[in-house]
Amino acid sequence: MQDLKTLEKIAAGHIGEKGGVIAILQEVQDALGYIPEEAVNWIADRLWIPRSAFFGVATFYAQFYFTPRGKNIITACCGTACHVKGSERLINGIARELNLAGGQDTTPDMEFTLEKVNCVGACSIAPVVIINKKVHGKAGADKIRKELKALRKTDKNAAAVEETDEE
Amino acid sequence: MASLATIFGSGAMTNSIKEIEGMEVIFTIGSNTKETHPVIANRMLKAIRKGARLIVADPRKVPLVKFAEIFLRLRPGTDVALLNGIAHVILKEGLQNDEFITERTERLEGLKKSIEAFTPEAASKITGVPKEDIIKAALLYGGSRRAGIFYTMGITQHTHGTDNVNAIANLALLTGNIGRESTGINPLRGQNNVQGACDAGCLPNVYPGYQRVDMPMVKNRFQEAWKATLSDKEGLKSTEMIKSAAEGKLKALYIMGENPLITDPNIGHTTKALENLDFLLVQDIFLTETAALADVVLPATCFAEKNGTFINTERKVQLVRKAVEPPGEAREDMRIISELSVRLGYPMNYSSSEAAFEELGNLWPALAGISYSRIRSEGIHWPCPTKDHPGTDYLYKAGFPRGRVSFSAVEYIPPAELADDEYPFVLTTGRNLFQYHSGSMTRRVAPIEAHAGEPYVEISAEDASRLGIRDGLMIRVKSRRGQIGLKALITGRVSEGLLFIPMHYKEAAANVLTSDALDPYAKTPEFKVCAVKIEKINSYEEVL
Amino acid sequence: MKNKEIGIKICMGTGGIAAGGTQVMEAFTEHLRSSGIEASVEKRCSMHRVGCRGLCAKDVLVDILIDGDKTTYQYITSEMVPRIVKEHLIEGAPIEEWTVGEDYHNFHRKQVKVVLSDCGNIDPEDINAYIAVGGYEATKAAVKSMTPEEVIDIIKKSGLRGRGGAGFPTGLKWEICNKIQSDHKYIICNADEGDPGAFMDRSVIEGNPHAVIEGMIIGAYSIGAAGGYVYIRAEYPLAVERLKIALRQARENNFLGNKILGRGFLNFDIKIKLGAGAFVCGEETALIASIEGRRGMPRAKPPFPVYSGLWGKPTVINNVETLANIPYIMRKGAGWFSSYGTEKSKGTKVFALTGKVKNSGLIEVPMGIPLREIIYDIGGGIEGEKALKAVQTGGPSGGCIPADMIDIKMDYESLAQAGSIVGSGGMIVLDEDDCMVNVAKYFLQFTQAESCGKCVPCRIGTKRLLEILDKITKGQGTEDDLKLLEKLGSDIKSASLCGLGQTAPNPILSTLKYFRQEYEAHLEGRCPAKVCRDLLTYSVIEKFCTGCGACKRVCPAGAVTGEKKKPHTIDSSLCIKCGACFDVCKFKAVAKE
Amino acid sequence: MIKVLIDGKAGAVKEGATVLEAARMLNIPIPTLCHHPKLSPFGGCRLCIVEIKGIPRPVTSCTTPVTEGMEVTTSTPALEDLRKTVLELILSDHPNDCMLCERAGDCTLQELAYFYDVKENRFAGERRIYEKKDGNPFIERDMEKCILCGRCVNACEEIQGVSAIDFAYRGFKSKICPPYEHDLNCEFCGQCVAVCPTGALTGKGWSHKGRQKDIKEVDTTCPYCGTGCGITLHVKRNEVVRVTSKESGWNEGWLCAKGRFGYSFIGSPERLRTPLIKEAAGGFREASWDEALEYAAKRLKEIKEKHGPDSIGGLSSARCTNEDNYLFQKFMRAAIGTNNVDHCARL
Repeated sequence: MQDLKTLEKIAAGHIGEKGGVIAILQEVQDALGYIPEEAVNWIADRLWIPRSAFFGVATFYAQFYFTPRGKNIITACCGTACHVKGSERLINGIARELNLAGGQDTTPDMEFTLEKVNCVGACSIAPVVIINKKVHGKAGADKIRKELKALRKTDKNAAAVEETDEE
Repeated sequence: MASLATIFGSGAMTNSIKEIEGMEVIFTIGSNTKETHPVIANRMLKAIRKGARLIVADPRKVPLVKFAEIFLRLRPGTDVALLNGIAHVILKEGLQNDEFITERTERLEGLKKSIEAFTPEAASKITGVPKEDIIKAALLYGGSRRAGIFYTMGITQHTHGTDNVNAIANLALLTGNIGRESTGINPLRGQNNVQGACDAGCLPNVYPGYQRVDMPMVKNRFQEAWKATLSDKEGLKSTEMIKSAAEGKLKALYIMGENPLITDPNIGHTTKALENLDFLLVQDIFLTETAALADVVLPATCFAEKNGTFINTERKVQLVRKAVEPPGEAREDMRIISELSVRLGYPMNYSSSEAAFEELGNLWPALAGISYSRIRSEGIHWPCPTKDHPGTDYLYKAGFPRGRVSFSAVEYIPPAELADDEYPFVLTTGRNLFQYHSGSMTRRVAPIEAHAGEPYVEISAEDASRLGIRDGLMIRVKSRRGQIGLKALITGRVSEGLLFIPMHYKEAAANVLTSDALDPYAKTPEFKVCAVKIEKINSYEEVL
Repeated sequence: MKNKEIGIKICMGTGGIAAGGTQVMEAFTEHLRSSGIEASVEKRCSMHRVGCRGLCAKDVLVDILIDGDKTTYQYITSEMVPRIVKEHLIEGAPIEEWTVGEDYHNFHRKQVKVVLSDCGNIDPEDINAYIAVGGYEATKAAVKSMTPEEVIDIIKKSGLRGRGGAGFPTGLKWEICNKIQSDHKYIICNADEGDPGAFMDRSVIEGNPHAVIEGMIIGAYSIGAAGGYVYIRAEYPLAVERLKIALRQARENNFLGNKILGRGFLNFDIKIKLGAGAFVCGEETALIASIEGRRGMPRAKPPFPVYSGLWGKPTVINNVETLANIPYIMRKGAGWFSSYGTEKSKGTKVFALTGKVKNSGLIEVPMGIPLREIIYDIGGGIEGEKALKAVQTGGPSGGCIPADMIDIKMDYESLAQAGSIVGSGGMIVLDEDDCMVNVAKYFLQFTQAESCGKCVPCRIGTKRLLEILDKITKGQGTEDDLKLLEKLGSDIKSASLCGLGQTAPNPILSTLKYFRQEYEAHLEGRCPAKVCRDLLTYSVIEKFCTGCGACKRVCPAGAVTGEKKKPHTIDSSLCIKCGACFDVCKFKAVAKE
Repeated sequence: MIKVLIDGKAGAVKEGATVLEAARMLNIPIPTLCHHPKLSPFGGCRLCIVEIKGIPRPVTSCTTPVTEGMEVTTSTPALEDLRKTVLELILSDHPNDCMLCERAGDCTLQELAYFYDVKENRFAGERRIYEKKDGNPFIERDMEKCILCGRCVNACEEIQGVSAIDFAYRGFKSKICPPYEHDLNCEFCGQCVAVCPTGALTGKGWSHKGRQKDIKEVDTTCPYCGTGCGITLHVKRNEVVRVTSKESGWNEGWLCAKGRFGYSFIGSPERLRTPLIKEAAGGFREASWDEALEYAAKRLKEIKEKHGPDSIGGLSSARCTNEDNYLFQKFMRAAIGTNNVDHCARL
C-alpha cells in the first residue's frame, strides 16, 4: 500500500488511546480524501480495534466518505433558513448544471462533488453555498452557475463541456 | 497431568470454571484458550469485564492476547526459564505468602537456590521476553491473592513438560494461590472426557481413581471386586506401546475411538509400528486412518447414540443422553466390550450404563456420592463421597492430601531439537478454532470444512518476504522425519523463525514432521518444538 | 489626522468572511500603508478583526473609530476601501451614503448584550483584547479567593438555566457534581450546534472564545474536574481555529494546564473533539458516546451523566452560551444577571433570527421579551412587506407560533405552553409564501435522517410520519391520515428513548394545532402557499413571454416548447415541477398555481 | 436491599437491580425484545416501558435502576397502547412471513404480535429490502427480519470479545452487519444466533429440517473439548437437526462453532454400519457381529496364549464415556490380564 507511511503515522498517534476511532477516521479522510477500506482495516488490525467499530462509526456520521470525491467540493446548506429561502431549488439547479443523475453526488469525471449539509450556521446570509471552502452567502442560482463555469474554465479538459453549455 | 498429580495428589483443575469470574488475575501459559476452550475463554472475558487482569504467555500471539494486559512472547520451550524468572522476582520483591509457605509447603530453600540465577535479565535472555514484562507479570501475579493459572498442551507437550508443570506449581505455592475459591492451578483438558478416561482407570499404572496397580492392597481389592486375577506390573503408556509394537514386542492392539496414526508424533514411525502388529482391532465410528490398518473393525456409537457420563476439565460429572439410534448395525461400545469379554471367558453383564457407573463409584470414593439422578439437570464436581455431599468446586480447601507440598527445584533444559543451519525454523503444532483433533468428526461437518477445510502453515511476514513467499502460496515443510506440502498463511501470530501447523489435516499431517522425543516422566511427546525448513513448490502436483 | 487615535474594526465572523472580510482587511492594510497614514499617526492606528456583532446580513461591517468616535459602515467591499481611507481617515469626512442606517440601530436598541457584549468589539484571536475588557478576572477571583461552593452559590443565585434546550439550572447541576466523590470528573462544552437555523454557538466562539474557556475553567474549579472537552462541529472550521488559538493562549497565560494561576492542586486542561456530522450528538449521552469514539447512540437516563458520564465518570455538560454567561455573572454579580428576565427564566437569551425578516442575524434579548418586539423592532418587520404567518422556534424539536400569538413572551414556560421550546435559540420567521405542511415535512425529513436508529418509535415512527406527510403534500392524504399523524406523533413523544425522538413530532403537532386548515387544503389537493411541488402547475403567461428560450434550455424534462421570440408553452404531462423555468424567467412569464 | 412496590406487590432487591429484574423476581411479566439477562441493557425496543411515580414520562424498566421506595406500574391502558404502537411499527418493517420462517413458534416477536393482537397495521409503509445474502457457511443472516435489538452486537462484543458485527448506518437505514457489509467471517460461535429474538439469525443447517412442534429435545454434553458445555440436541426422524444450549445451564447458553454447528458428523453417510474384517488381499469385507467378535476373540486369545497378556495393549478413548472407559480397562485388566491400557491424554 502506498499510503502505508501515512497510515503508520496516523496509527502511531493513537496507540493505547481510548476512543480514537472518530479522530482516526477524520485523519484518514484528511490525508487520503476519503475512507478507503484497506486503509481502515490496516489501522484497525494494527491498533486491535474491531474493524466493525470503524465501519459502524464511519457510516453513522455524515462527514465520512467511502468513495473518492471530486476535485471541487460544492457544499450546499440545507438549514432551515436556507430551506425557506429556496435552497432545495437551488440544489436541484446545481445538480442539473453538473448533470448529476439521481442519487449521484460526484460527476463521472471526478471534477465536482455536490454535498448537502445540515446547517453551516450562516443563516442570516441564506441561502448559503460553499464552493471549495469559500462561503457564498445569498447565493442565487445565477451566481452559483457563474462560479461553477469559472471553475470549469480553469480546467482545460472541461473546455468541451463548456461549449456545449453555451449557445 | 500426571506431573500435577505427583505434586498435589490430583492432576485436575483445582478450580471450577465458574470461579474464573471471581479471579483478580488470570495467567495463561501455553494455552490458546480462545480457540481450544472457547467457552472457558468466555468466562475469562467475563472476569476481565468485571476487572480481572490477564497475563498471557505464549510463543504465538494467540487471540486471547487481545485481552491481555501483559503478553509474554517467549521462545518455544523456554517456559521454565520464564516461570523461574517470575518466581525470582516474586521472592526478590517479597511478594511471597510466608504464612502459606510455612504452613503448607516444604523445601523452599531448594527452590530459592535453583532460581537464584534466573534474574529478569537472565530469564529475558533465554526467553526473549523483555525483562520489564517479566517483572510486571511477577508483580501482577505475585501481588494478587486471587490469581489463577491456566495451561494446556503448550506446557505439557515438551520433553521437559513435567518441569514446566513443576515450575508453575512453584508460583502457586510461593504466593499461596491455591486451595481457595477463585485461585488455583488449572490444566485445561483438550478433549471432552480425558478427565473421565483417567478417572476411570485407562492409565497403565493405576486402577480407577488413581489407585496404584503395584500396591498389593489395592490390587487385592480390585481382584475381589472384579473376581479376576490381576497383574501388578505397570503397563505401557500409549507412546511406549507404539514403540514396543515397532520393536515387535507388542503383538496385538485394541484401539477404541482413537486415531493414533494422525495424533501421534512421527507418523511414519507410527504406521510402521501398527503394520508390524500381529493383530489390530479397532472400534470406531468412522473408518479412520488407523482403522484402515486394522484386521477387524467394529462399528461403534457416538455420543448422541448412547447414555453415560463425561467428566469435564473441572472434574464435573455430567450426563450424556441417547438422542438417536445408531446407524446400521453399529453398537454401543459397552456392549461390544462386554460381548468380546464374554468370548474371552470373562463375562460382563451390565443392565445399563448406570450400573457400570455405580460399580465405578463403589471402587472410587470420589464418585461414590454421584448418581445419574443427582446430575439430571446439573453435573457435580468430584470429590463427592456421599449421597448428600454437594461436590467440590475447588480442591485442597482443607489442605493437601499428602500434607505438605514440596517446591521443586527446576533446571532449564532446552528442547530436544533446536533450529540449526539446516533446519532453521522452529515448528510448533496445535489446534485451530474450527477443527478438532484428528478431524474424524469435524472434517465431516460441511460448514466447518467449507470454512476451515484446508491445511496451512503460519509464517511471519518477515520470513515470508525474505523467502519470497506470498500469502496462500503452496510450500513444503520438511523435518528430519518427513515432509508435507501446504499453503502459507502470513500472519502476525507467529514471530520470525517460528512456524505453526494445525494438527487436524491428514493430507498435510503435522505429525509427519514432529519428533517422537518424549518427556522422561510423563512420556508426553514434544509436539510443541521441532526443527524444520521450508521450500517453495513449483507446482501443485509436486505436493502430491 | 495627526495626533488622533484611529481604530478600524472589521467584522470577520463566518458571515463577514463570506462577504469578503478578508479582502477588505487586506485592502485596508495596503491603503493605510500606501497612503502613508500609518506612519503619520505614529502607530496609534490599530486594525482589528472582530467577531460577529449579529447583523451578518449587512456584512462586511466596518467600524471606524477616531478618538473613540465610532462610525459604522455596511456592505463594504475591498473596492470601497480606498475611498474610505481617503475621505474618512485622511480628510476626516465620513461617507454618509455607506454608513449604517436607522435599521442597524434599531436592531441593537432593544437588545441586552451579556454573552455577546464583547463579540464584535474585541479581537477573538488575541487574549489580551479579552483581558483588557475584564476577561479572566472572574477566574482569578474564583480560583484565588473563593471556594467551589461559593462559586456554585453565585451561579445558583443568578438563576442561570442551561441554554442548550431543556433549561436545567446550571448551578444545581454543578452542585450535584461537586458533591459526588470520584477520582475523575469531566466538564464538557457542548458546541455541537446541530439545529438547522441556529448559529449562536458558532458566533460566540468565533467572536469571544475566551469567555467560553473561562466559563469552563470556573465550572471545572467548581465541580473538581481535571479534564475538559469542547465537542464542536467540524462544519465550523473558523470557530475551531479560533478556539485552538484561544486554548493555546490560555495555556501560555497559565489559565489552563498544571497549577493554574500558581495553585498547586489545580490542574485543568481542555481538548477539542470534532464532531463528525450527527445531529443526535447534541444529546448528552450521544455526545459522550461520540467523544468516546463510538456511534452517537444515546442511552437511557438514569443514570444521568452528572453521575456516570464520560468513561463512566461524573460529567457536567454545558452548552456554549451557558458557559459564556459565567464570567459575566461572576464579574457583575448574580443580582445583576437575575435583574433581567422573568421570574423563572433569568438573564438574557441569544436567538438566531432568520427567515423572512428584514434584519436577520444574531440577537440577545432579556428573557420574556414579547415576540412582537423581536420581529418588528429588532427584526424590522417582514421582508417584502408580506404578511407574517408564523415563527418557528427551537429548530426540529420546536414548534410554530402562529402570527396571532405574536405577543407571546419568550421564556421557557410560555413557549412550552404554546407547544414549542426555547431550545438552543433558533427563530425562523415564516411569511405567507411558506407552506406549514412543507415546513413540518422539512423538519421531519431532518429528524428522520438524523435518527440514530436505536429505538423503534424514532427509527420507524418518524419514517412513517414522514411517509404520511409526503402523501399529504402530494394531495393523496385523507382525514384519517391527520388523525394518525396526531396519534403516532404523540406515541413517539411518549415512547422514544432520547430527546430527539421525544421532540421530533413537535413541528407536526404544533402546525396541526395552529394550521389545520392548511393541512385540510392539501387533502383537497391545494397548497395555499404554492410550495408543494406535486400540487402545482406551471404555465407560461403568453403576454409576458418574450420567447427568449431560457426556460426551454433549463427544462430538464423537455416539457417546454416554442419557437424563438414567440411565446413558449409548458406540457404539463411532461413537467416534473422542478421550478427551473420559474426561477430562470426574467420576465415573470411563468405562472405557478 | 432496596424496597420497591410494583403493581402493588412489595419486594426487596439488591442495589443496582433494574426495575425489570425486580418485576421478574416478583413474577410480574413485562414484555421485552431487546433485553437479554446475560447482556448489558440496550433500551431500544421500548416495550418494557413502565410508569414510575414521580417521573413524568414512561421509562424503560430494563435500564432504570430501582431506588428506595420506588412505586412502579407495569400495565395501564396507556402503556399497553404505546406497546401496541411500538409492535405495529416493528411489524410494519418486517417481512411477516412467519409461514416460511425457521423460527416460527420459537420467535419472541411472533409471540408478542399474537399476544397484542396485531393484525392490521396502521403504519404500513416502506420496508427494508436486502437483496444480498450472507455467504458464510454457518449462519443465515436475514436482515430484513432484524429488529435492531442489538443483542447480537452485544453478545459478539461482551461475551465473545470479537465484535465481528456492529450497527452500521443510522435511522431507518440502520443495519447490523460485518464491516463493509462483507460476508460474516468470525469465530462462528453462534452466540448471536442464540440471543436473536426473531428469525433474523438462524443456523444455515437448520433450513427446512423441521418445525419446532415435532422436534424432540435431548439435553446432553458436548462431545468436543474438555469444557463440557451443556447442549441440547434437537432430533427429528432420528436425525440431529440442530444444537442449542440452555441459558440456564452452567455455560449460560454460550457455545463455540464446533459445539453449535459441528453435529452433522453424527448422521454422516461415512459412518461405519457393519463390522469389517480384512481379507488376505488387503481389502475389507462386511461381516456379521458374531463372526467379527468370534474372530477378534480368537486372535486375542491366541496371542495371549502364545506371547502372554503383556503382548497385548489397549488404547481407549477420551471421547468415550466414563462407563465405556471403565469397561475397557476392566476388559484389558481382567479379561486380557495386562495393565497395558492407556488413552490419548498426552496428545
